[in-house]
Amino acid sequence: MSQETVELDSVIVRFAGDSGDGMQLVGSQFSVASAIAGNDLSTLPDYPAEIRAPAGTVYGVSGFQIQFSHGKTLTPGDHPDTLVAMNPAALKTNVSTLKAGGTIIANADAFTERNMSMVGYETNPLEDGSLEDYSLIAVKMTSLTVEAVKESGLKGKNARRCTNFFALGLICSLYGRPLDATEQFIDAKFAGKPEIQQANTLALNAGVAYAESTEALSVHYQIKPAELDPGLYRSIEGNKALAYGLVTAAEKSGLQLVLASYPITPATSILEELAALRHMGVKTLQMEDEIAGIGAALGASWAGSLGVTTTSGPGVCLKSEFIGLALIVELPLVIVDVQRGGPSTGLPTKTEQSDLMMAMYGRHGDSSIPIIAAKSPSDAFDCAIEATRIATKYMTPVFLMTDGYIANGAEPWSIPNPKDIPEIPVVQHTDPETFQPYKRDPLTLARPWAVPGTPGCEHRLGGLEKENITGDVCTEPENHALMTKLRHDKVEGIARDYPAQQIEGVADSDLLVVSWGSTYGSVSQAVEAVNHDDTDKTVAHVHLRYINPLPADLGEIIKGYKKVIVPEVNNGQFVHILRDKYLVDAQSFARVYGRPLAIDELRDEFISVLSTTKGAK
Amino acid sequence: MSQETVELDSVIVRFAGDSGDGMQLVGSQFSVASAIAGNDLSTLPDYPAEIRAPAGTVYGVSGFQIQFSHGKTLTPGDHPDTLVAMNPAALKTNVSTLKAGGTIIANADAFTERNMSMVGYETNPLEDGSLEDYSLIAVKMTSLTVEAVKESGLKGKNARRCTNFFALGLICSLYGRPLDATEQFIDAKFAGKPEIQQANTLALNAGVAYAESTEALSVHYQIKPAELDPGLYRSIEGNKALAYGLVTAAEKSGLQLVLASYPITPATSILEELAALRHMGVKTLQMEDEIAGIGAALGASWAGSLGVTTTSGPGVCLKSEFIGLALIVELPLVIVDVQRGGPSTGLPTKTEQSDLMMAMYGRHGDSSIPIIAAKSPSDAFDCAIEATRIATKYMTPVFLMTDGYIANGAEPWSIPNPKDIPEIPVVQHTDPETFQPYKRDPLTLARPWAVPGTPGCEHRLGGLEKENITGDVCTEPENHALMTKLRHDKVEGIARDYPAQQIEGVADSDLLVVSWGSTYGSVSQAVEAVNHDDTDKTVAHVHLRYINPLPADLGEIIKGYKKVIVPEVNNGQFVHILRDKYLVDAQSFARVYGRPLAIDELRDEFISVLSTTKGAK
Amino acid sequence: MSTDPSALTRKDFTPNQDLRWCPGCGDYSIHSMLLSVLPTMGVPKEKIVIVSGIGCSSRFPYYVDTYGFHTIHGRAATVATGLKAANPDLNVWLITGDGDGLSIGGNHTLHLLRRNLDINVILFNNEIYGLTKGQYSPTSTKGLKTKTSPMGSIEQPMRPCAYAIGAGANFVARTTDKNPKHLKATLERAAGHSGACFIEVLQNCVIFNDGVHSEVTDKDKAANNQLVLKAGEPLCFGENNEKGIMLDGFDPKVVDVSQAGEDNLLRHDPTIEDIGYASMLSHFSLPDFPVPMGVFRQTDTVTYDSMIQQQVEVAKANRSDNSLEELYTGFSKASTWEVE
Amino acid sequence: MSTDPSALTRKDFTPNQDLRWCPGCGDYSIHSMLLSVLPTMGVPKEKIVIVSGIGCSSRFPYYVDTYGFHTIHGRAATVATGLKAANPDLNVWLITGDGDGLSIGGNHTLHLLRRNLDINVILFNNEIYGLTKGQYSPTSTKGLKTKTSPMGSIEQPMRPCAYAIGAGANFVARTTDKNPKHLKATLERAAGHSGACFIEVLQNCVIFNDGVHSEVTDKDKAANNQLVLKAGEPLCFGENNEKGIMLDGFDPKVVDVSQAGEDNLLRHDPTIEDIGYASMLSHFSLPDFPVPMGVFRQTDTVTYDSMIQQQVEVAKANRSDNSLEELYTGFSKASTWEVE
Ligand SMILES: Cc1ncc(C[n+]2csc(CCOP(=O)(O)OP(=O)(O)O)c2C)c(N)n1
Ligand SMILES: Cc1ncc(C[n+]2csc(CCOP(=O)(O)OP(=O)(O)O)c2C)c(N)n1
Ligand code: SF4
Ligand code: SF4
Ligand SMILES: [Mg+2]
Ligand SMILES: [Mg+2]
Repeated sequence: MSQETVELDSVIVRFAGDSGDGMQLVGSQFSVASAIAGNDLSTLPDYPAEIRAPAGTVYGVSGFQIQFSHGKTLTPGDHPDTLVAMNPAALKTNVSTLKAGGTIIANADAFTERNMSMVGYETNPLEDGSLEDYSLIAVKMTSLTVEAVKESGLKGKNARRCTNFFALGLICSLYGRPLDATEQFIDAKFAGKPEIQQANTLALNAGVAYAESTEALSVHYQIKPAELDPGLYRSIEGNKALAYGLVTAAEKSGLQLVLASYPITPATSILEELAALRHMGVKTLQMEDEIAGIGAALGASWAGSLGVTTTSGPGVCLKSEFIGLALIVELPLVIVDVQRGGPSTGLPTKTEQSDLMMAMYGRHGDSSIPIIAAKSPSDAFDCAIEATRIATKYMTPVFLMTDGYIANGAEPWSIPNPKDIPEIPVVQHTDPETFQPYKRDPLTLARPWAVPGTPGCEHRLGGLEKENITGDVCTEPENHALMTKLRHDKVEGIARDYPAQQIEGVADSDLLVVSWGSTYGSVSQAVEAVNHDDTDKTVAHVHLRYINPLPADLGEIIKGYKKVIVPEVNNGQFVHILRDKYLVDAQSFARVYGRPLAIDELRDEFISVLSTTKGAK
Repeated sequence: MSQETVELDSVIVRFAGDSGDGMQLVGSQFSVASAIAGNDLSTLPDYPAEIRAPAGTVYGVSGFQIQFSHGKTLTPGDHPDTLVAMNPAALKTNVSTLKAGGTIIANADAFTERNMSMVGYETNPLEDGSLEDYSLIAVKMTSLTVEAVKESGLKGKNARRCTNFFALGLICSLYGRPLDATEQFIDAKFAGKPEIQQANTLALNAGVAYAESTEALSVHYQIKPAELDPGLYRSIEGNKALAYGLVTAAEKSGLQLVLASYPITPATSILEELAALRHMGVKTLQMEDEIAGIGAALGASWAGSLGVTTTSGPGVCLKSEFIGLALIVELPLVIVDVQRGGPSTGLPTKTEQSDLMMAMYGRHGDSSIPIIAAKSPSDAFDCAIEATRIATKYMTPVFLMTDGYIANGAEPWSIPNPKDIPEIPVVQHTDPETFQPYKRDPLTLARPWAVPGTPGCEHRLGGLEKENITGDVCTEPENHALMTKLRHDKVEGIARDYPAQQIEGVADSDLLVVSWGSTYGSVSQAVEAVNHDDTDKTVAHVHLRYINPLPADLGEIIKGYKKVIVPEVNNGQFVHILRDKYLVDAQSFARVYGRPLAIDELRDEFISVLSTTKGAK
Repeated sequence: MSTDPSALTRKDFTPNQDLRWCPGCGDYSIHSMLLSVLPTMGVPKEKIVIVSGIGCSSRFPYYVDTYGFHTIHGRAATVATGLKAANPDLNVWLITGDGDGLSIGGNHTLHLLRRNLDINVILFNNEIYGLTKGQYSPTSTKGLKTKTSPMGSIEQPMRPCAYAIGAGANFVARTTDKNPKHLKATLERAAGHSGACFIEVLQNCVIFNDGVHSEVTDKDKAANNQLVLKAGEPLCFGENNEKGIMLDGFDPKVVDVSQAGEDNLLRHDPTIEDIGYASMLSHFSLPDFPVPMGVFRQTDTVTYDSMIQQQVEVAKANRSDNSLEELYTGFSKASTWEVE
Repeated sequence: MSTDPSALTRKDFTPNQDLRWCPGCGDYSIHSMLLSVLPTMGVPKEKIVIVSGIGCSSRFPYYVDTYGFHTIHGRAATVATGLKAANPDLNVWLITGDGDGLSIGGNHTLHLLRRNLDINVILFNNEIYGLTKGQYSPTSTKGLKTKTSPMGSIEQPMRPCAYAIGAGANFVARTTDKNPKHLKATLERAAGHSGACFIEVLQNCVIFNDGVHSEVTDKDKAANNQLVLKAGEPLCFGENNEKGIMLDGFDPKVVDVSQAGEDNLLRHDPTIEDIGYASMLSHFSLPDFPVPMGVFRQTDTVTYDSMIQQQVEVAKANRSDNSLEELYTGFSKASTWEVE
């Protein structure tokens, strides 16, 4: 069959199926293939809350979206070009987000009476014309798979299980992705099970063959490699990058890494990732709850290790009393909050940025704490190192904020050369002569870190207010006032280390957009969209890694704009900090849809604000 | 002996002695006597953190300060007129706060070599002239007491134990306080122990006799009754008033009161107070920790009772995850935070207002919660009722903030007639036909309260996001956005019920002072001091009971002043909320000395700000 | 108006929504048996309340059509305690997992048992964290390889029944999802007991810990690997009850019944006041001992909820000074004064 | 440079600040005995660490001149766990109270014991919350009137040793502040045991619960009311050891030794693997039984801290791909690509 190849700049594909359909696996293999194909990319898995919801239900649909491009790719995109729908529920829940005129590749075998009625389709949408606005390709994937894998000996349910690889093969072929990595993956994963190994490979190739031989798929696509800087790349999710960052920070500071945590979605995989690194000297403690997690991490810090605890919102609540203790005993500690939808148990598998105010203020007493936030999966690597640097240099617990999107989302990562990563100089105090538990470094205001086991530096720590310099328990009013100030000033002083803030977009604009955390991608792209459209409207953009203390130069920047907008995936939080600090009428653009902000919505908002701003002042 | 009687407007007395010296008892009996004498008054106990620190040590000193007056008395005062010092440590730690030329009444018997050297007195301050700026009256209280109680048969240690009543008698006589209530108190307290009863009465009278016969005490004082509104009065501490308010709220709403708490200073006595009220239908559960405290309170609320939990800062940290649950299940709940010095264990026996930001933001997710704050001990009574009204009307947890000063401080309370206290209308839903768990009242946005045991209204609650109206678990993005908004709007709507904010002081001024919580007394008196001094400087003052949501009319008020100052006993917290909300350059006056703000410091600050403001604008 | 409990059937409790556990999960069996027990208790439906924490098991309340509260992780016991103390008239069931009830919630479960609230605690023990996708739990065997213990867990596992007995529980039992009859009978025993009941259910998680209990629960292994406890009967097991348990000093050991003589075997008595016997049973585990199934311990003590209610009633009966007026004066006029 | 442990004396640990417990508090005796044990352990001073929670008892670290951490209420076990796991070389003592360790901290203590960290836990049991001035605690007897239980506590008290055994503790002991010799000997036994030790010390709070243990600890009552446990010896007590403990079936009972015959008495054996025996002891209480004193149970298992250390060492020995470079690629180049 003759095949046409069309070149595209950027494509968004969404895989959707039952929880048991293996969509996450397909998605991540497709990501790897796209990465290897040299595209820039960004992914967003979208799990149901249930482990395995009953087959065919709407709430059991598991999705995986990827955008891969020739150009810079900062988000998984708003509207898929292509939807792979493995069953009616997947179609039903996802079709509305599809781009107008987009492609639907559906597994026709799954459109049984039962499956359709379960989700309320009275007639078969693959046949009743209801999808005529889309380009619909119905493929009997299951039967084709079962047929293809026969030669492996696999039958029935086991044979049907290979359908996801058929879909993967089909879509790889459609977008010209290489298969090698997937084949290697199959070989490694099913190493001990030759039948399954063979069957999955057969299914994969059957999918490719189908795509190459079917009329409806006669147009294939090509997406040229992105112009990434030279180097070795891999695709990486945020939790993995964060784990690698912690290991790197430990090595660069010469400290043993001790992670003490309690599993919680979407933070768990950091613990899992690090648990597999005993051979790199990492100790992970799975504790009985989040309180115990931070307690053990603090104990490890006291022992002279790099103590880290990872969790999500509900877990941070539980850690708050201990964070206060860490602040008053002034030990280094990294607290990672992988945010999810709240309040309460909320939407555990959806992303949100709604823990910021808690990080900032969620403890009793005056208890300021440094907060930094990662902007993308790979940035979590750098932020883990930076958090460690702050924690050890200033002897303080540090909050590192990410979220469900960063945690599970993936993007290409230019693998750094470890030698290029600066050391994190850490000195533990060993000289009894000069030791005073609360004698501070005059510049950083950090107190010395003398760890148990050091002869002659025996001392007592605790949660009661301490006397300046000696660290003895002290209830004197003036001392408490002094210590309150010193603790506060120490944190404020961290801003000295910051680089100058970068203004992206068009600096000379009326509108400044200030963002933090995982909204970076959407906001950047929306800003670019406005700046590159054919109107003369322009937008400036500052994205913050450092939330507390705020950068010293931010005030100057912010005050230079007529309008300031703060987009967040929460009900408006960071905007309060900015308004309080700079007395600027910053406006909140707040959306809590459990997913990254939509670029087009942001762009529209910027344009509409600019329309009302012109001429004002 | 001839005695002169001088009339005074206001007096500040401070009792200080060893933890075992019974100073709290003396202080509270003296308060009762002063109240019965008809004065307005305000008290401040000041405990050490230790239960019974070794005798004679500086850190074992226990103090009790009282101001009693003919005029309005809003604070226990900055500088005592008279210090009763039962030992050298008490003298040492308290003499510096004494008013210039003030009176020291010291127990000379306690100034032994050992006691003096323990606190670093090399010579006897009662004899070495070092106190010559004060009016010093050294009394051999212990020997006089032992002598006086002989007739009761009490000897040795037991006899010496009565010394505090000697001191009380002396000081009562000096200030013309009636003795009846104290005698009744002794009779009741030592009902089963006639010897001790007699001995204490003898000691009390010996103190009186001493004051009446001693040259050095030839001038006695009289303080005319205050011009209080007519009615029945008593002296009341904040924790007791709060407990009474809760019982009243329960009765007025027709609900069973269930308090579930874990002991913590300075909140414990609310639990203790209510534990003694089983006969009024109150159930108190002493739970295993603060998490269990709020969990059980929420369970009780679900059961249809008035669930309340009381704690202090560290306990609030632990409750924060549960507060999120209470917010999403929308059940009424009163959370009392009796603030103390932080962060961490901090200064448990000292007062502070540093939990405000935690109350406001200390939970994950977007989770706005109503917050109200009491301004004085007796106001805690009204606030408990108001908190209950908000909680039940709006189906929401409510924060009620007090602090160590309010908790333990006392003031005269005009005992209300219960009939004058409005009912709190509470309707529990019983009609299965119209029941939908999250169908809201269109005005208040409150959802219905259907309690287990109600036939036909069976439903499920939980921490996962709920579908609007049905309350079913729902992960739909649009629903989550809607529910986030509804929860927020519901809380915002509470401001509709507020009375107009009162501007105290001189409304037409350049400077507005905005205060909240227990600073009311100091700030009012400082404002009055400025307004009534002989300059033309004036100050306006708004004191807030309602912290979240803020009153609708506050913005107008605040924006009408050139300068806004926010005095707080923390490192500056409420000031951030005001700046954020109104974009007004409100300035913080922050002092963390573990005690109420000093009136003179505040006055000086107001004056200095006004001096730089004149002419500005 | 209260509903008529005698007319209740399983249907009355059947939810109008789908059960969302994985196909094959042991939770279905527990659910099914509880649904068959609830209507038979003689309690009006609206007084039956189900409280849970967080975990696969803890989704239970959604699947029973009565009052239900899916609280937060590990804290169900606290909510249940407040609920029951506030209204002792309710019939309360607490559903929890080995993570929810023994890891994060271990202390609350313990204090509920100690205080003896009249609440039935059902702990679904699948020796894994199901909902968070397969990390080892406090009951996982040492050496278990999971995502968080790739080199094998190094933790000594908790024995839930030993823990409950140590906590002072008066009713402690074990059963399994794989034996619905025994499961149901055990739930019925708990339903009939006044006071806190602790029931460990060996439950299979097909996805993350499949077969963890199969040595105990598989049909062909049960006879040899379970010790079914029956009050008054000797501790025997095996296909033909040919094996038994005897004491040697205080050391329990497995003996051949024909050699040792049935009369020398220990006889099951769940009512012994001292906890030694029940604790011994709670320590039995494979391969040295069969795994006991049934009620280990059942002793009677007055419940917390009835006592608090009683204190209120006694206090009310004994004191008539219960008006707000009297409260405000501290029940005495001694410290009040009148301003005219 | 590490200090020489053999040169240590009590003085080396004596703090330069005053002890701030109430005069007459039982804590002084415990403090004094621990100070006499620490220098004898053969451990350099700087490796000895004391961790505590919050409570009167928990002020302990301030009173010992070595590394100390007065953490937060109920959470000392977590800090101690992290400390010891991070550096197994430290010698860690955890000081806690009946409120700190059993009420708010009940779960952490339990998991520390279960995991078998090599840490000595000393629980000061005064059956009251001392620091907060006298509320009943989880170990207070039912009926105790305190500020929060004016009509008497309605809670079934916890038995700390039963709890510890139920939690899986391998070393469980009880002693008292009133018998310094026994106290010291017990601390020494714990110091010598590798693994988690749980020591309940009956402690008198002179201020809020004075004499709570006097039936057990008073000189003239000790002989009749204490059962002093000695390995290998029969369970006897009384002025002349005239009373003993025997089993009737599984029901323990007090017998007259002369009638029952010494050989028929139970013999103390703390090393029995099954927990039945130790649990039985832990349940003994007045007036029916004498209160056991000494080591209830002492069995050996490898410690958590040594195992985690070992996993690290084994993993390091077995895998050489431990560079950051290799980490970054996920230890395989399969999923990487080169951009030129
Ligand atoms: C405060 C908090 N911490 C952690 C979690 C994540 N979490 C949810 S369920 C669970 C463990 C569940 O295990 P188990 O109780 O055994 O239930 P199962 O799923 O096995 O039935 C965890 C760790 C959470 N929801 N909340
Ligand atoms: C989170 C928290 N809750 C409550 C308290 C108050 N508190 C301090 S010590 C204590 C109980 C102490 O009892 P116990 O452990 O028995 O020690 P003891 O004083 O009797 O030695 C309580 C409730 C606290 N400090 N922190
Ligand atoms: S993950 Fe395991 S426990 Fe959870 S529902 Fe599935 S099978 Fe059941
Ligand atoms: S209150 Fe009791 S436990 Fe605390 S120091 Fe005093 S005597 Fe000891
Ligand atoms: Mg489980
Ligand atoms: Mg205690």
